Amino acid sequence: MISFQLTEEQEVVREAMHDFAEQVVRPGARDADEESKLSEELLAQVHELGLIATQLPEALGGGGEERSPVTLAVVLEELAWGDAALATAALAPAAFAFAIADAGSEEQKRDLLPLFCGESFHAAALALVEPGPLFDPTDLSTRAEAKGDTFVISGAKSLVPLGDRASHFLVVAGSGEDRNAFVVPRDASGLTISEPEKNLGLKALPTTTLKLESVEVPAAARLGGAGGSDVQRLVNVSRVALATTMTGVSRAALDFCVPYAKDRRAFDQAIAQKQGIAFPMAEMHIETESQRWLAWKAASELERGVDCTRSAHLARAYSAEKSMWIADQGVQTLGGHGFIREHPVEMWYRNARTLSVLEGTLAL
Amino acid sequence: MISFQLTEEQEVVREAMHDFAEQVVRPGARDADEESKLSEELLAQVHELGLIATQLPEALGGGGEERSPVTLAVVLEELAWGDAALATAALAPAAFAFAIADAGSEEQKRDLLPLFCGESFHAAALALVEPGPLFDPTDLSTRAEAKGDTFVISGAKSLVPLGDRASHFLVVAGSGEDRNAFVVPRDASGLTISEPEKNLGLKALPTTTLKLESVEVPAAARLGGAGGSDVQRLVNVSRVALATTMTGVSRAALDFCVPYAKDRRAFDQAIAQKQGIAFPMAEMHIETESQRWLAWKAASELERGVDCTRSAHLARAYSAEKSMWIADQGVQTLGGHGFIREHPVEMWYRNARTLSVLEGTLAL
Amino acid sequence: MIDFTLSDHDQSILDRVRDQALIARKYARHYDENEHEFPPDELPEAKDHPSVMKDLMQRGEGDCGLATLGMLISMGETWGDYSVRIRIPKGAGLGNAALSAAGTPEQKKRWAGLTLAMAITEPGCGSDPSQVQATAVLDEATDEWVINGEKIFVTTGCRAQGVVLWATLDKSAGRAGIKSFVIEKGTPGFVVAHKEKKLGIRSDDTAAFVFTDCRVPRTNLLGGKEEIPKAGSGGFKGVMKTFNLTRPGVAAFGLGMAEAALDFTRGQLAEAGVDLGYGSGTAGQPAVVDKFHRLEGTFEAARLTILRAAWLSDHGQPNNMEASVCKAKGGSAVREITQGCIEILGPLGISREHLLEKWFRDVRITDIYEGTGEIQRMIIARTLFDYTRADLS
Amino acid sequence: MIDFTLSDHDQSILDRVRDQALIARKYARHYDENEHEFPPDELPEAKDHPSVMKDLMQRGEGDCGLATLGMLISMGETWGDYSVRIRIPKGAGLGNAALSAAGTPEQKKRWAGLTLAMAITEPGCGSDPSQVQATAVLDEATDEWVINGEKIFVTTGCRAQGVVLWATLDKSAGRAGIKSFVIEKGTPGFVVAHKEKKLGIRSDDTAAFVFTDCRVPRTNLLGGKEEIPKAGSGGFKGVMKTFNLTRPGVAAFGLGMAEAALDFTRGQLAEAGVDLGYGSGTAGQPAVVDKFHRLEGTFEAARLTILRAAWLSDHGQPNNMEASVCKAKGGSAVREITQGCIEILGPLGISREHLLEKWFRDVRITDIYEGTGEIQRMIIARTLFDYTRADLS
Repeated sequence: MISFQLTEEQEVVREAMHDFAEQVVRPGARDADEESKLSEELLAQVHELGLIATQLPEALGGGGEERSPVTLAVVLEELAWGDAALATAALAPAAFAFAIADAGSEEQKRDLLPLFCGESFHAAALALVEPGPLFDPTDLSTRAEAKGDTFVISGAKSLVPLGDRASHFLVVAGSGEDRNAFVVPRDASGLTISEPEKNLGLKALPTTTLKLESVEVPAAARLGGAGGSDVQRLVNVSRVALATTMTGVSRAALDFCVPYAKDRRAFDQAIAQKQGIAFPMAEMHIETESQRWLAWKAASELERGVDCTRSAHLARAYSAEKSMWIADQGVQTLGGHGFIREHPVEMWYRNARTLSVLEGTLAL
Repeated sequence: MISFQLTEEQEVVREAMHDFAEQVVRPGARDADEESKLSEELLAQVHELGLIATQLPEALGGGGEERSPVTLAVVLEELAWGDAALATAALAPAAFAFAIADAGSEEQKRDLLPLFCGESFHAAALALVEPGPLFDPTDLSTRAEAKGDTFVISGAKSLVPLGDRASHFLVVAGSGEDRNAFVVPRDASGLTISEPEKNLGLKALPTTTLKLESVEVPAAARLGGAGGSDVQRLVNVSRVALATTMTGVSRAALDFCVPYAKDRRAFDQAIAQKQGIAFPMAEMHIETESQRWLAWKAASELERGVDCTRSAHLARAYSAEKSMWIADQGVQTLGGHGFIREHPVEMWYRNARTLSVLEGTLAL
Repeated sequence: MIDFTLSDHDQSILDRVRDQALIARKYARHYDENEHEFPPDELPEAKDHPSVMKDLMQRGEGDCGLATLGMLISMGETWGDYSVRIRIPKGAGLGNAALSAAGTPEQKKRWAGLTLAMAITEPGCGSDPSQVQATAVLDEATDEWVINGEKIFVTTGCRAQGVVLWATLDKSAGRAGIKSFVIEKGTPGFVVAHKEKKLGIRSDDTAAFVFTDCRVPRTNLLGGKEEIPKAGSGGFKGVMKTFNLTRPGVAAFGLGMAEAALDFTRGQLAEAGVDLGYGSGTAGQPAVVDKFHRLEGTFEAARLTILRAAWLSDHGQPNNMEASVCKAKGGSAVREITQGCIEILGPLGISREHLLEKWFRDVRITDIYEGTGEIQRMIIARTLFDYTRADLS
Repeated sequence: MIDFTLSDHDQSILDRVRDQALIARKYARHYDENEHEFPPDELPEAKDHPSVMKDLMQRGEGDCGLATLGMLISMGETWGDYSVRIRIPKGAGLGNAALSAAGTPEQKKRWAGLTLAMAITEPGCGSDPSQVQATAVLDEATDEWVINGEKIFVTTGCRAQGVVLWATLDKSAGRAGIKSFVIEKGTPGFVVAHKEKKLGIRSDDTAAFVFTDCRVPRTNLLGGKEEIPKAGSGGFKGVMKTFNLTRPGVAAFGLGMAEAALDFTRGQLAEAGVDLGYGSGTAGQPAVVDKFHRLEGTFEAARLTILRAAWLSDHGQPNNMEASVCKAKGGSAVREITQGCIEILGPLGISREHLLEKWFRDVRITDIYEGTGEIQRMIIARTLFDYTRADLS
């Protein structure tokens, strides 16, 4: 049955997360961006919400709740509404943890999942994106060769979130059907981790480049074991998460512009009374809604456990285009004030363009 | 020196052509479209302007004027402003005649060019486009195999203008560097010409499909002789001509909408006074101008005889996108009246989309 | 719970709608090229395909609400053709929606079964219904309304047995003075002028009406309320309310055709050996695939905004803004999609041997009727800013 | 004759501008990341690169007009960096344009050689200069103007030696009451408040000014005309006229950076082995190539509208509409181009190891200052419809 009805629990979560985003997350966003520094304190506060831990098995210290991608989509939109940089930092480990929880071996679960159920925030990340143009997640230049009962991985990864602190990376290698993900510990020999990359936006999110020179891992390090890894699922999950994150950015821009446009006067009227401003803002609303429904549809397919490769791609690509447009329009609505850093809109303009080139950073 | 100054002669021609377009061409456009029938009378009147003949060698009955692509671009924009269907029909033979004049053998010139210098309009056409999606003029499925001192051509062509009456076709075959154009007479054995195709727009322009089954032509039929044909030039010339044709369509839509928007009232104002209408119309003007300058730049490169592959492609692609948008916006400006055939805007909407998929039909 | 799946029951209904739509599609070109003809009330094949009406009314546990399913059915029907139906449903005119929304119980009974068109637009006023010039004057002597005026773009105007007409009791009262009247065909002074010649939806019946001293019983005023509410007291809103289901509806009409265009294009690309792999993302793709994916995203987005608006009404929640959102989104989506599919297919796309060029023409009405895209954006913006008509127009 | 070629003389000037721009580019990142610093008036390398000024003034047979060449030079300079110059030209402030356009001969002589900024925008008024709140009151006793008010977004405000300021003699007179005044730095009551923190063009000097009972000689009123023309008699137009060369100019600034973005992207695609063949058309291309071609088309179009506007002024023809056309087109083109290049290059595009992300930030001002895109479209529409400000605003 077609239904846009969030469960009561989801409504409660949404409201709580919005208050948190408004009162805790948003106020810290500008400083974190200016200093290109993640607020450890805010990160800790998000960690206390238990967004990841509650979804992990009770036996391993988690909350044992059944994971709901839709609920996490709702959460992520609100967090990103507050600050997309903190939201991506906070959920980046989920791409690692949830992958292990879903497809890891008993041993991997036992060794790795408890890390995310502790008192403090624990960093690990999926390493998918590669440097250089024309990135295609179905055709990676990073290669993994079977050698005896090990795999030898060589290649380079970039935009790896929390690379400055992650204890483990889930490194994706290979091409087409022969793609696999491997658990690579930070101290693996042959793995070099760069200084944090300097990016256009999401400046508070530390990302790094990984160089893998014949990094040798045991066969057991492969996600999915002998059966091999369902890499496309990792890509899909991240795309849905990114789509909902960008939805949050779009909504932030719209929500900020509405009162501004009503307040700001030109030619003896509020600029909101000019069709030249009002119509584009109507469009901003239309597309923010559209982004959300596409993301929810993909999330609900994930929840049902059906293949959502198509929905996930369409949702991410759509959000990438529309968030960029909406943030751009937000800057235009503020005019000169949109260009100065007293207002958050210019930051969202940078964040929107940055989010739109990310892949494989998040999960839900 | 960068100059947007038309020569005095060009200014005169432009004015004359505009009057002709307004008083002769435009009035006949709607009926021709409704009946899907070219007005032979109008075609004859355009022929009397000698747009093609005057540019052909005096010795062969032509006017012997030095051909100016820029002048012809100016002419074509005005004709297309009047009716793009008649404009393309009238100039289609130029794609054949000018190609012969530029690259034909003495024999070809002697035999073929006089045809276009007679009392009455003479039809011949370039046959480039092929049926099916993903058409790429640099990689044609039509093939020409050398066989003794002949070439054997096999393949299919579509959207061949004036195919219902053309005495000769300049058939393009091959791929990449190995592309050639061949003069194929209408009665060549193995050549079947379809009934006129039924198209979305330019309905008055008769186009046909050609089927070539092992059509044998003498080696001398190849344009450029032993050296081979400069096919890309034929493509470029046509792209510039199409760009300027589409510019004419854009301008027609804008010129029609301006008085309409000032006249039409809603909510106690002329709709032209609404930013929601006025700003898109400003955009229509901006893009019509842009289309023209891109077309002129490419035309001036043709005139200087330098390679204009890039400029020609950019101009055509740009015009294809913007003419579609402008005609669409024209329909929107008229609202319900834009959807009914009492007004020409819906016809321009169809013509714009049709022109944008054409290649290799015109020349200047 | 968020859910975008369909129950087997609903799916089977939509499958049958598609089957019937495919039959209607066989006649689509004929009626496009023979504009003067009307498709028959029933196609020959109709008898083998019982109407889905009955099953529609059976709403079980996991089934969609009627409004939501209705949108999917509309999409399924126009996916075959906009105006050729395997059978013309009785009483499915836009005027019937107005009747059921604003009519008194007696009126609903009285005109039940009649197909009623809706006549709002006039030669001089398109998007601004408050400009309605048609007048209705009460003749106390005979207890009759005397109607004078002209209406254009009346959908199903030729074949409807009656019409719901907007006329003003008092021009000086502006919107507040506008009332709806039901007028049956055959009433003296009610002339159906002509069928409009259009860019698309040519077999669709779009008429122009002329009313000259046309007299109808006093009881034909829809809803029966004769007094003119003070301006701005929402009297006009009362009239406007009838739009809330029709805006998503016409968006659905357009989107059904856009879906047909996408399906046709997908098939052609497959034949040409183009792989639509969604895993790769955008950077690695051929231009036509990237373009096609964007069109698909636009389609899905527009479809979901329609379902959203319908779902709200199924749950008795106000959907005025959402109705405008899906109408505006649908209106631009169908243009982008059909234009884009032709761009992808090129020569094939403009050939009248195929239906793509027809869908390109047919969908163009979507952003125009039932309130242009500009009007919808105005409504959306007013809601965003909490503005009145006076603040933004 | 239509011509888009350059004489060897002009080409050699532009080549030298590019050489100097490449040097400036080496410092671009530093001054982007050290916002508080100002680039020096002369970079160390300057001495090896004589200014092109002298050659600029030699205009021969086949050479471009000065305005046209000026646009190409501006593009060439910002192609290196928006605000880092190998040397800061004297007297090249926006205010200098106003002075030369509206100043009396005496005034031109008096302030020759000074770099004058232009102060129009105020905290409360952006696009609507007629809202100017800054006041100028004549003190008959001392024959001085007393200026009070606040100005923001003053380009070159910190380093300029003076400013051309818009202030009103009589708010009730609306636009007609607005006059331009020249105020030199150091005049008591003239305070440079702070350098704004911006998204882009960070090393650019954008200041806020505060004027408190700031007194200047009566002769500092630009043009010298003290009387207030009747409203609508074009007194304001007089002020506005100074925009006609600056609008194409700022469009050119933006486009120079957009060209840098395209050149960088082209290089990266070439390295990745992507063929940009223009012969194929669109259908056969990879998505990134098709996308890149579209961006190139947008760039060429915007560039030509700028040259068109400048060429008209070189020939003494009115270019008010064309100035707005190229400003509007440039403002949207640079956004589309820089956003698109990042989309094409992905991770590379957002890295601060390269300048693409900086160009994406720097160009964003183009559609905002010197009249937003909305304002430009208003001007264009008024011209199209032959409307006054009263008809459309």
